[in-house]
Amino acid sequence: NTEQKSSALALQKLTKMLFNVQEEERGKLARELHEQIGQSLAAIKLSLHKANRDSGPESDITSSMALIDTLADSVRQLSLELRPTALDDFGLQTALTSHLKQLTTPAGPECRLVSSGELAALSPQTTTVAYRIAQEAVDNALRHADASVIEVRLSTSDKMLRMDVVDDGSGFNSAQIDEPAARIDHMGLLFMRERAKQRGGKLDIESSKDTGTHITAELPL
Amino acid sequence: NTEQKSSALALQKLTKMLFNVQEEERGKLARELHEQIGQSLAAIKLSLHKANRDSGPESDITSSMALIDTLADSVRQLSLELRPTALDDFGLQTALTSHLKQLTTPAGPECRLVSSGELAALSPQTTTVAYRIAQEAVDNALRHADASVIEVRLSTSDKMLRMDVVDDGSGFNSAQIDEPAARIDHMGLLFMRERAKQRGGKLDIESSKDTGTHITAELPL
Amino acid sequence: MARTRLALIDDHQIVRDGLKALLQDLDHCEVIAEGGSGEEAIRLADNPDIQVFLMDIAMPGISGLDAAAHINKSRPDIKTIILSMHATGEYVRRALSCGAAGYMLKNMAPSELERAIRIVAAGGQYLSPALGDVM
Ligand SMILES: Nc1ncnc2c1ncn2[C@@H]1O[C@H](COP(=O)(O)OP(=O)(O)OP(=O)(O)O)[C@@H](O)[C@H]1O
Ligand SMILES: Nc1ncnc2c1ncn2[C@@H]1O[C@H](COP(=O)(O)OP(=O)(O)OP(=O)(O)O)[C@@H](O)[C@H]1O
Ligand SMILES: [K+]
Ligand SMILES: [Mg+2]
Ligand SMILES: [Mg+2]
Ligand SMILES: [Mg+2]
Repeated sequence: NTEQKSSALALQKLTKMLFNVQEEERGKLARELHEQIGQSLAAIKLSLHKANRDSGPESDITSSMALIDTLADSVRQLSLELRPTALDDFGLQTALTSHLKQLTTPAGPECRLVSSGELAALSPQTTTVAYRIAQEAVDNALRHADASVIEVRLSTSDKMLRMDVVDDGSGFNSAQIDEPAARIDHMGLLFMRERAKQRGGKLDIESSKDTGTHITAELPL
Repeated sequence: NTEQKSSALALQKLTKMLFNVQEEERGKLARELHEQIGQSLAAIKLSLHKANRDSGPESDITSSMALIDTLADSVRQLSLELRPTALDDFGLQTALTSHLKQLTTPAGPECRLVSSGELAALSPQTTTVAYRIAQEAVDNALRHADASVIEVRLSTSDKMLRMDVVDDGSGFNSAQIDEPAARIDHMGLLFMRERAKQRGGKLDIESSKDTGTHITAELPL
Repeated sequence: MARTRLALIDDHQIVRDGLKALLQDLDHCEVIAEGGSGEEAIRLADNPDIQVFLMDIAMPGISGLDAAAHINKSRPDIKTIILSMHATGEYVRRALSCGAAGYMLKNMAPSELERAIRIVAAGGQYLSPALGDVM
């Protein structure tokens, strides 16, 4: 039947997008490692050569150390963007709290996390899926909504994690999401929904000009 | 109909695998950056501190430089594994040649590339897809075939790139490939075929105990 | 004055070597043992001569934090300084709740290392000034 056919087609598109995203990500990272980090190391080495030749004036060594600090910062940032180690070490709440803190700037909207009571323990799968959904939803709100507040809310019941990502921004027509035709450069919402589905959960999107956007994910613990 | 249903199911599984692979890859890299590279930088800094304190004896600076060289090597290796820049800068043949050269060890099988005549220009998409297919096929031959030679053959006709990956190893029952049930930890062949399909090409696998494995990919230029 | 006797735990040999080289120059302390895992740290804690552990967090197997908690119970007299790549409050809090007496970043200056060892050996607590804004 046509519904199955079109869902197979949508999935076909999705896997294609996933391959492309993966390839792009790998390429970007490979360049960054090779060029950014590689170049920095070369620069550090040069300044040490100089220190060595001039039988080690302190200033050259000191400037090499400053270069190393800068490089270490960008390596840390790169690592964080890929996958925060806090996610494995301390779980969803901690990882989201630091992520939101990092995104809050004086000029931009306030990004905050609100947890209702003590959360039940989450599986590693749900931890990852929830983090990725929140990350994309908040990224969207920051980029598209012109909001003044972006709030992520977490609560758990007996068997489910519920996560809401709410902004008070400009909203959008969420009916478009299910039209894969127009979605070559807009994969965030699609991936979000697919991740929730594959974890055996679901994702709802409500959006309007007056109230902003409200995304609700429900995932088994 | 059932065929569509099962193909939708297989695709569903595939996207799940892709999400998992992506997440694992990100996690591994994030840790590697944070731990390996971060630690090395910390160590370099320590040794420079020492050089500075002792008003820079040459040996400390020299050993810092040696540490930087080692680190630069592992950054380069990491970048290469993600996506060889040669692929964008010099194309499929060059990237495959270095890849195969790197894989050839005195103890292992010989890995080599054979091109029939001048190759037509390849699109970036086909370059990537062909590289990934060859990479996986050669990896399989190295890991599973116990072969003495692994050969990648390239040729182009009017509109197509043809790539063969041939080994003289132990072969396997390639009929199993289409059974997604048993394929949780074995995704290579599945991804290979999916990549070819999504590029509008196709992939054939022939394998037997007597002749080893022969994989043929045909992709539009 | 008697020297403070240290054990150095980090899964990266190069970090250990770097630290050892620095510590060699300090008069008030000496490294008398080293190891590359939380398990080794716990085993080393049987050594009655050890007074202070310099302990990495991320190691294969038992983490430095768990090892610190373990040692804090079995040998409350031993002081542990956590050496970390993480300048985030959560890690610091966790370290303190595991009974660590000190927390410092791996890119610290040697003078900091010197102070930290002095302070915890005298029974005090040391948190790297670089952490000021995360706590
Ligand atoms: N919180 C939001 N507020 C306002 N508009 C939004 C919000 N979230 C999504 N949108 C709209 O929906 C579109 C689709 O979002 P989606 O995340 O799928 O793609 P994208 O953000 O444009 O690109 P990508 O996520 O692939 O980088 C956006 O381009 C934007 O117009
Ligand atoms: N060239 C080959 N020679 C012998 N056996 C092979 C060869 N290629 C594949 N196989 C067999 O087919 C199986 C499936 O291969 P596939 O690449 O899909 O998975 P894998 O290599 O086991 O795992 P993965 O690729 O996900 O790391 C292998 O486990 C192996 O038994
Ligand atoms: K000493
Ligand atoms: Mg988006
Ligand atoms: Mg394989
Ligand atoms: Mg470590």
